[in-house]
Amino acid sequence: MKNFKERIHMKENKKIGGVLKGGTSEQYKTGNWRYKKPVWDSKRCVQCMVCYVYCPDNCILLKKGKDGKVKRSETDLEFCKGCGICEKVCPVKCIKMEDE
Amino acid sequence: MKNFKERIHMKENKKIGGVLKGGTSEQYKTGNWRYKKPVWDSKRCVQCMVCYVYCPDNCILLKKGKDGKVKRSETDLEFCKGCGICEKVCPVKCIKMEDE
Amino acid sequence: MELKITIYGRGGQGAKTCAQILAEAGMEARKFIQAFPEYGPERRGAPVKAFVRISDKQIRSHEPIKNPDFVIIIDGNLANVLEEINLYTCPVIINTNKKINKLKSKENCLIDGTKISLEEIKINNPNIVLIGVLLKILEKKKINILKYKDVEKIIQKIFSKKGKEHLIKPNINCLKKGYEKF
Amino acid sequence: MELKITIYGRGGQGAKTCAQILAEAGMEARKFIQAFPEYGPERRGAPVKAFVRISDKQIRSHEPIKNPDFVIIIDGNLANVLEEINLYTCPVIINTNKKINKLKSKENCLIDGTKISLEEIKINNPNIVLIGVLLKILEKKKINILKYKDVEKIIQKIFSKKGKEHLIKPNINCLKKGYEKF
Amino acid sequence: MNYIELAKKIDERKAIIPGHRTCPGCPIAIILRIAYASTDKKIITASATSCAEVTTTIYPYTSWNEPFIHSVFANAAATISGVETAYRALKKKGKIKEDIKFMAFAGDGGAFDIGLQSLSGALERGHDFVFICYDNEGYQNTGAQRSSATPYSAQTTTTPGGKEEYQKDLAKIAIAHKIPYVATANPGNILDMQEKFRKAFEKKGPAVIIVYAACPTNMKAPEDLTIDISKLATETNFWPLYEYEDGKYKINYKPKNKKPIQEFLKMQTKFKDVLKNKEEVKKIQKRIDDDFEELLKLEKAFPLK
Amino acid sequence: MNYIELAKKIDERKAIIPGHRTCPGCPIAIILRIAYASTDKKIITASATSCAEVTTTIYPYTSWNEPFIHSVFANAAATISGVETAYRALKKKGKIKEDIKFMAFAGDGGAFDIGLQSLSGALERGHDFVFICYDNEGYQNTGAQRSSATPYSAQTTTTPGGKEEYQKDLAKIAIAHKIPYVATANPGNILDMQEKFRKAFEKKGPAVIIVYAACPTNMKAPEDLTIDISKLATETNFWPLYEYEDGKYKINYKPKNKKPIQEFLKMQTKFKDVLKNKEEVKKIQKRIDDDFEELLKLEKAFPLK
Amino acid sequence: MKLKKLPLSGGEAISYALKQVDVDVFAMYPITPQTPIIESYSMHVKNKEVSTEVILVESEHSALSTVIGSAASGARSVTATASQGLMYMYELLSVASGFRLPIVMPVANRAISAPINIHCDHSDAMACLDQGWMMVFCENAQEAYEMTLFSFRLAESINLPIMICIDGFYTSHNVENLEVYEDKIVKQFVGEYKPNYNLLDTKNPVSVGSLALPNTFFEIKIEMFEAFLKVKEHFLKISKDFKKTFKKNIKIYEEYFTKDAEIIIVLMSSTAESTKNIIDRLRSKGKKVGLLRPILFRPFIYKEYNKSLKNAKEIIVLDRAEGPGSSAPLYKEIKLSVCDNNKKINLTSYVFGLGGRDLFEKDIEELLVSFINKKPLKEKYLGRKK
Amino acid sequence: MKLKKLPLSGGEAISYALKQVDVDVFAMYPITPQTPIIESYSMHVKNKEVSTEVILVESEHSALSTVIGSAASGARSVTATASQGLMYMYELLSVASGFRLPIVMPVANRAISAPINIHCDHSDAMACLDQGWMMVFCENAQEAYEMTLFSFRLAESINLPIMICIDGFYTSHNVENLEVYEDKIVKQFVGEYKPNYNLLDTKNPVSVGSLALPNTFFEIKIEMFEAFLKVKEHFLKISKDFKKTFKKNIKIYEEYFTKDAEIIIVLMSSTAESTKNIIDRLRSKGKKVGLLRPILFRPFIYKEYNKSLKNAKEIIVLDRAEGPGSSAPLYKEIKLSVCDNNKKINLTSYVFGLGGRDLFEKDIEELLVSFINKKPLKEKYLGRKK
Ligand SMILES: Cc1ncc(C[n+]2csc(CCOP(=O)(O)OP(=O)(O)O)c2C)c(N)n1
Ligand SMILES: Cc1ncc(C[n+]2csc(CCOP(=O)(O)OP(=O)(O)O)c2C)c(N)n1
Ligand code: SF4
Ligand code: SF4
Ligand code: SF4
Ligand code: SF4
Ligand code: SF4
Ligand code: SF4
Ligand SMILES: [Mg+2]
Ligand SMILES: [Mg+2]
Repeated sequence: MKNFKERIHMKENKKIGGVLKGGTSEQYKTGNWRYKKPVWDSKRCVQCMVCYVYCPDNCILLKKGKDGKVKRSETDLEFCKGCGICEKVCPVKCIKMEDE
Repeated sequence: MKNFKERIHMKENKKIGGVLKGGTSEQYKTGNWRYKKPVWDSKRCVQCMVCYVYCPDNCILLKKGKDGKVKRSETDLEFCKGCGICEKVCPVKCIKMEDE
Repeated sequence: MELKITIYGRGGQGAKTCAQILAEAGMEARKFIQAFPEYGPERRGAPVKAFVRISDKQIRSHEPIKNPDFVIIIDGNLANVLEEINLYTCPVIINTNKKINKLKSKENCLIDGTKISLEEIKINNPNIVLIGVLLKILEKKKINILKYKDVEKIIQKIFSKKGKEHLIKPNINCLKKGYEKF
Repeated sequence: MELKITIYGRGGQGAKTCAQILAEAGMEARKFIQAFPEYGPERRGAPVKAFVRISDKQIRSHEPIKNPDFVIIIDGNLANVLEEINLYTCPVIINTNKKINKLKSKENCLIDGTKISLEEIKINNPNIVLIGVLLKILEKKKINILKYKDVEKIIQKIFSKKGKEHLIKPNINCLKKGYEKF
Repeated sequence: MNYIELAKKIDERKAIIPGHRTCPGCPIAIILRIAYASTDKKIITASATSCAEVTTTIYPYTSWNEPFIHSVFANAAATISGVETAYRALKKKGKIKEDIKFMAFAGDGGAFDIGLQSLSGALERGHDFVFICYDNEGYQNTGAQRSSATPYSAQTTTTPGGKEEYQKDLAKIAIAHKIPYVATANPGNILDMQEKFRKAFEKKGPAVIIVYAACPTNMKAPEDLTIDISKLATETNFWPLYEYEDGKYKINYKPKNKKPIQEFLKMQTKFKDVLKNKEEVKKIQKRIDDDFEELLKLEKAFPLK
Repeated sequence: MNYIELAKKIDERKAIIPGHRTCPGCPIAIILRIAYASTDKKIITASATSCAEVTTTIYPYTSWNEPFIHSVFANAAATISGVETAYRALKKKGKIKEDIKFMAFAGDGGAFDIGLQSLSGALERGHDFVFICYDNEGYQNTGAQRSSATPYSAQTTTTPGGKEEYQKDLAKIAIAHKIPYVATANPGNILDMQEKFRKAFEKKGPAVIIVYAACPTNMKAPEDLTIDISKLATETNFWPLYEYEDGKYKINYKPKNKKPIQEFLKMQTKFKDVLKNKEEVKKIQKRIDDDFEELLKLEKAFPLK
Repeated sequence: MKLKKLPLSGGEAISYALKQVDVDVFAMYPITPQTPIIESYSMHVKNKEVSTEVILVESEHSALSTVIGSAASGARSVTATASQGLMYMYELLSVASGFRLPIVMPVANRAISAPINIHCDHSDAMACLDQGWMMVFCENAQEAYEMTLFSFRLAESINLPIMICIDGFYTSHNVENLEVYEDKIVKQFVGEYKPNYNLLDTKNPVSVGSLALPNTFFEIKIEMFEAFLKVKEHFLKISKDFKKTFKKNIKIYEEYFTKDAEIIIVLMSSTAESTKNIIDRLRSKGKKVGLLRPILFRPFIYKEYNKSLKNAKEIIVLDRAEGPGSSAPLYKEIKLSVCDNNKKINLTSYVFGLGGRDLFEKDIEELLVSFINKKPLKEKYLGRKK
Repeated sequence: MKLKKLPLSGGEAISYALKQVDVDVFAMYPITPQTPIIESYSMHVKNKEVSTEVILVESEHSALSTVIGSAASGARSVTATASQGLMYMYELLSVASGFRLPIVMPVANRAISAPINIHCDHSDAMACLDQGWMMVFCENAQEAYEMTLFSFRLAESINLPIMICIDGFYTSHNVENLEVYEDKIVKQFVGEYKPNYNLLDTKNPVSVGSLALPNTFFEIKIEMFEAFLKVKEHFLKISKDFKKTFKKNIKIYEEYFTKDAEIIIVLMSSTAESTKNIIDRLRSKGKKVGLLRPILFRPFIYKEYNKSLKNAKEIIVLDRAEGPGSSAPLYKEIKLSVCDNNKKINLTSYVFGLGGRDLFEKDIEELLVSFINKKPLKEKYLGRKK
């Protein structure tokens, strides 16, 4: 996610017609909507990526492992709304929702 | 047809909202649209009523015969537009379109 | 000089095309022209009108013609039921093979354009015949705002544009027959 | 006398209902009232606001409240991110079990309404607890524009109307616990 | 019902009177009279803007001898929804005793295109009405422009080079709404058509009937051929007759000697260009055959006994 | 494609970025990301007014990282028609080289109801685009009112007594348009859904996909159950997964142990009243079984191999 | 007469009035901020407090279409909308008035797209000024409630449809303590609907919605235009009746300290109510300021406005809508009202609050004070951010 | 520059101009009397005279919707309509202007329902005055042709959509001898369309049509409103360029013997052209009468009108539309133009020709003469039958 954010050059929005430059909403953080946060047990994680695919807020961060393979890494708590879907879909139940 | 026309009492049209009393268009004659007129040979007519059912302008007049049965009678040339459908559909070809 | 023509016909009979031919011929003669139909929700068979103005000066009027210089009636049956027919004192050109009642004008030209067109173009389209008649009357009256040659040219143009070159000759024959009739 | 209350919550937490209860209680006391939410396209979870005015006189103002007499914050996490929180010098009532930064007001009432509501009504709905706190503060300040009895009555009314009589008791317990906490 | 009974019905009812201004040979009034002759109850009709409307209600004359309303182009089904709902409301209040039927009437434009949404909405809500669409294959009232019902390859004033898409299948769309009754009809088979109208008015809930309407003006065909062309439409399977009743299908007519599509196309000036192209004609024939094949399969899978 | 590949695709593309304001647990963004991950071409999207739209483009922020347009509620399909046509026009003129894909995105309201006509028109004209409708069973953006997609008996703010009509079947309506591709999908089966999006974008011409969208806010269900409920929708045959491709049908999933509909209904507060009525529940179960039966017959009659 | 006090929002207040009338047909299509009206009415239906048939249509075009159909069938018919909904049903507006149907349509005013915005301004209603509808703008829930009751009588007596406008959110969602009248007396006041024509009367069939050619169209329209000339008279008559029944005044416009005012501010709806606080405050300081609040906007009763404005020195008109390439609609009407006077009055046009931008009382005060100090604010768009 | 003369109706003239521009996208939906435009353009397409992509939509709502989509994609985009069609697409009008898209839309003015009528009046266009569109009213085919060419430059320079109004039938169907310019020079004059933003530019993705909350909406709208203030300047600049290229003037309004006129008649479109004949006739009799014909109606350039009217004693305003419950739209604008003068000018409002009722030149003469004789006609509705 982080590197992605950097990729976006925040030019001035064109005002005409209220038209926006694409892809800017990461300036609006939704992390504070959360009551509960997902806590990920990286050890038990089997890197199946189900949580990634299902996270509505795209908060499962990926990184390239040493083997060149893409791996699930941290959860982006700047945006995570704490819905708990990742917990439910994880096949090995290595995510737990905990109180903030 | 004729008796029908009498049946309609021509009250004043309500003007409000351009609303019309129903069933008044027989005051507008379309007979003069015609180039050709249908000529009916009553002798050959088998009284099948196909022409009645198909005439777009409802110009085949009916009358009650002595036997109480409804019979095709004259053609209402006040409205007949001379389309020639009756000629085409008559199974015994007893209607002929002729120049006006 | 402004020439005003009213054309009566029925939906589908080509009153509008007739007006257009006259106007275009006027243009050939470098006149100012105007041609417009009077519209209603009328269908094939229902009475319609079209108007033509041909003038030396720019035409600024947009009103329907109330006092035409010529009237053309494409449909004889129609002539008998038109209420305003007996108002016209101008020449009235009518396609008919019957007598017409109520004509007030003294310069009426009755011609069986239907017959001619059936002979020439095989369909009932007497417009060009009637235009022929009009041309003759104009000539007689020494009104040279519309020329025979120009109408011929327009006929040629119109049918070539539609890809119906084979119809040029017969239509020009119609024109001629109308023209020569009076 | 006009009492102005601003309520902060998240979509789905019932800030609007909370405002409505207060307003209705005001009506019981024959006051003039006003209760309105600040709307956006926000969803469950997104920050929302609601306003209440209770007054002896007819309320003609339709603007959002800028200087409330009391602030209620249904969600402690929210309190920590609200920018305007440090502007308020009036009493601020917050449902939380943690510390809250940036509070400027000296009359802050922090209470774990979530816990109480979970105990009493088995769901996380701390609104009534917070109202209880408000009532106590009002009493201490000798503001009798809102009465404990009236709030009780409204709670009764609302839950009967919904056909949820079994929730009346637990909610009144919440109110009481909030009221008795300070 | 036979022709004689039908004639009597029409004559008794006199719902659509002469003096309307459809073109000579126009099938619209024929269709309407049959509709009115298909129930004994009074019918209130809402019409979309169309040839049917503008030719029958020219102020101060109207050809409608039973209650009629026209509001705009897109809303025949919505308008009749309102009328039918008023009826239910006032009946509930005891202000009305009579049993009344409701009909919406629209051309293909007012049904396939701009009126589709209001039709779909009314079907879904389940109002008790019969929607009749007469399909004359284009916007005839405004001068023969393309509609989504215009057949593939037909020339119109907005597709002078021939339409590039196949026509929308409104009957199938109506069927997809799982309403009690849907049928295609053709004045070329007027007794079949009448029977369908009768069924439609009898069903509780919405019914849709799409009627082939050969428009001589659009086809630039002689006015007396309206019915002959209509018959050809069904004889070539261009316009198959079928009904869908409570989830089941029935093809009402399977031509023994199906005629080739050319016979139908060549009657109509709008197909003159495509007729020059043999490949194209084959393609059209194939589509017609495939569509009929599909119908047969549907009938087999969901037979109406 | 498997989850890992899918995750990579999504991550590479980053078409829908965080910071949008859907409710926690909302499936909309999930569906959108999968759609964008289903083609390598850029996608231009036109959206109808809806939850999807108002939560993702709050000035001055937008979550759309590829070209996006929203104009009004009713016109997603018409808007994309215009965009796609501009593309063809400018491509013809050599002003554009790139291959681009086009998508319209609408809720059930913007597809089943107010947007149906523009959808139907675009399908008939045959624009090359994919129309995705996420069906959350009502007008959620305005506070959970009834739409024609709202299931029978569901309580909404305009049908507090429960909806009296069965839901409209948009997939069947789309199929009636004889377009190249129609499918139902469900994020509960995300790989199946992705495959359908892929097919849809590959087809030349219009494709329609109706996606089940469990809206926790509407259901008053816990936010973490979105996917569980979605799965139940298909396990109970409430939301069968099937596709229609060039005239043929395929049911993608036939539950071995079909679950009773109660299991699905009881997860959602909006069904709480109907659940008290056994007869009604039976009726619902029967309708679901009948509908599935119909699908099986269609598959049999028009099998997609 | 017994009064009941209820905590209701403006939307619910209108719904309550409709419930008391027990309208025959109500076509609903949701749009923010009209939803409180239809949602609360749906509860009335569920609770069997009414016998209304509700039609849950698939769009606003159909909402007004169905209601035209039902009104032409002699049923008292209602629909409600806002913003895009009003725009989407636009085609039907002049059909409803052309048919002379007394349809009642509450509108919770909201900005129109683009950009999309769900908050209050008057652009939606102001787009409909010439469509043959009567229009009223209410300042709060109480007035909206009363006006709804009143509107049935007015609409049915003059055979014109009426739009009842309230400010979106500010009024539609604002809960007030509403005084409601007894059901029985309301029913008596409103009376039975006696339609001019009725599709359901199959014995006297009518054709509604004919095609009028150039020879007949004009006169049919003129008949409708001239109905507007009689609205004032009917309004006042029914208002008298209302007063007799409910002891309340229904007004064409409201004057607030205008008599001797040197500076008069003209504005409508909820903002006008807020402004009264400022007028009070400035009056208490001896400033001769006043407020004029138009309520009946169509027809616009120019003469009356001139009467109350002609002695002012400065008139400040606040519009919650703009006329791009022209001027703001209320401003235009006010200017036209006074411009035939011999004495010159200064008029200044301001536009505020588009898309729900709050205009605070202090902003209004500042504006008025700027005129008191003879240094009128230069910025036309009040609340504009630079 | 070579000129060609062609016999074309107003509708065909517009179509001819569009053909010369070779617009990228044309969305068509038929409605009388707009049909000559789309039908003749369809022939241009068939004959491969253009490379335009035509979209034959299923309704006008979709017509304007598709064109908004295509214009936002950087394509020069056109649709044409009239009457009910304009009403049916109404919702999109303020979206097109809100998006600042330079869409060109010819409108063949026609009455609006109910009753339905297919003939000319201006009620359709007059319903759209505040939707953020520029609007021009042309008197004949020639002007419509030139204005169409001109409008692309104007619209694209100011980023606003424009409606080109012609009288239905009177102009749309009236064949005139039209002077057309050479294709090449037209292309040069119109130039390339350089959009502000472009959906098809996938490398710079934009989001068009965002939701603007109360904190941002107002300023976005103001930006659009203020664009209207610059239209005059742009108009005149492009007009100069037009003159240079084509030796023709494109005017904001036309004055015809107004300089010393004591009586000025103000009216628009084809009727204004006819009226010139009457002015000539009366002038030849020494009567000081003049004609003012507004062309650019949105924005309305009040000051200029005041300049040409302020010395008149009587102003007669003829509207082909009415404002029920208010006054006629052109009359309002003219009154607002002159009412700040110190000198009093009498203004009289007449409404004529609704639903295609013919107003003959003799009627106009009679009207003018009634003013010359100081006995102005009392009947407001000219041509009304009693
Ligand atoms: C909103 C709107 N758009 C366009 C029109 C113009 N119009 C009136 S009737 C018609 C064509 C009707 O076509 P269809 O429904 O097929 O009936 P038909 O005339 O062919 O019988 C059109 C385009 C209109 N009245 N309203
Ligand atoms: C013409 C019009 N009518 C009504 C609305 C109000 N409105 C906006 S979104 C919406 C509901 C959308 O429902 P749906 O398409 O199902 O999407 P959802 O919000 O459920 O995701 C409504 C009614 C509108 N914007 N425009
Ligand atoms: S809790 Fe929800 S938002 Fe947070 S990471 Fe898990 S799935 Fe994503
Ligand atoms: S779903 Fe569970 S196992 Fe799979 S990647 Fe996510 S955390 Fe790891
Ligand atoms: S010619 Fe046509 S209109 Fe005349 S009677 Fe025969 S069918 Fe009827
Ligand atoms: S169709 Fe022929 S045989 Fe039959 S009733 Fe008519 S005229 Fe007689
Ligand atoms: S154009 Fe065709 S459908 Fe219309 S009235 Fe004429 S024949 Fe009938
Ligand atoms: S209401 Fe439902 S669909 Fe809308 S954003 Fe919330 S969860 Fe998603
Ligand atoms: Mg048609
Ligand atoms: Mg939805």
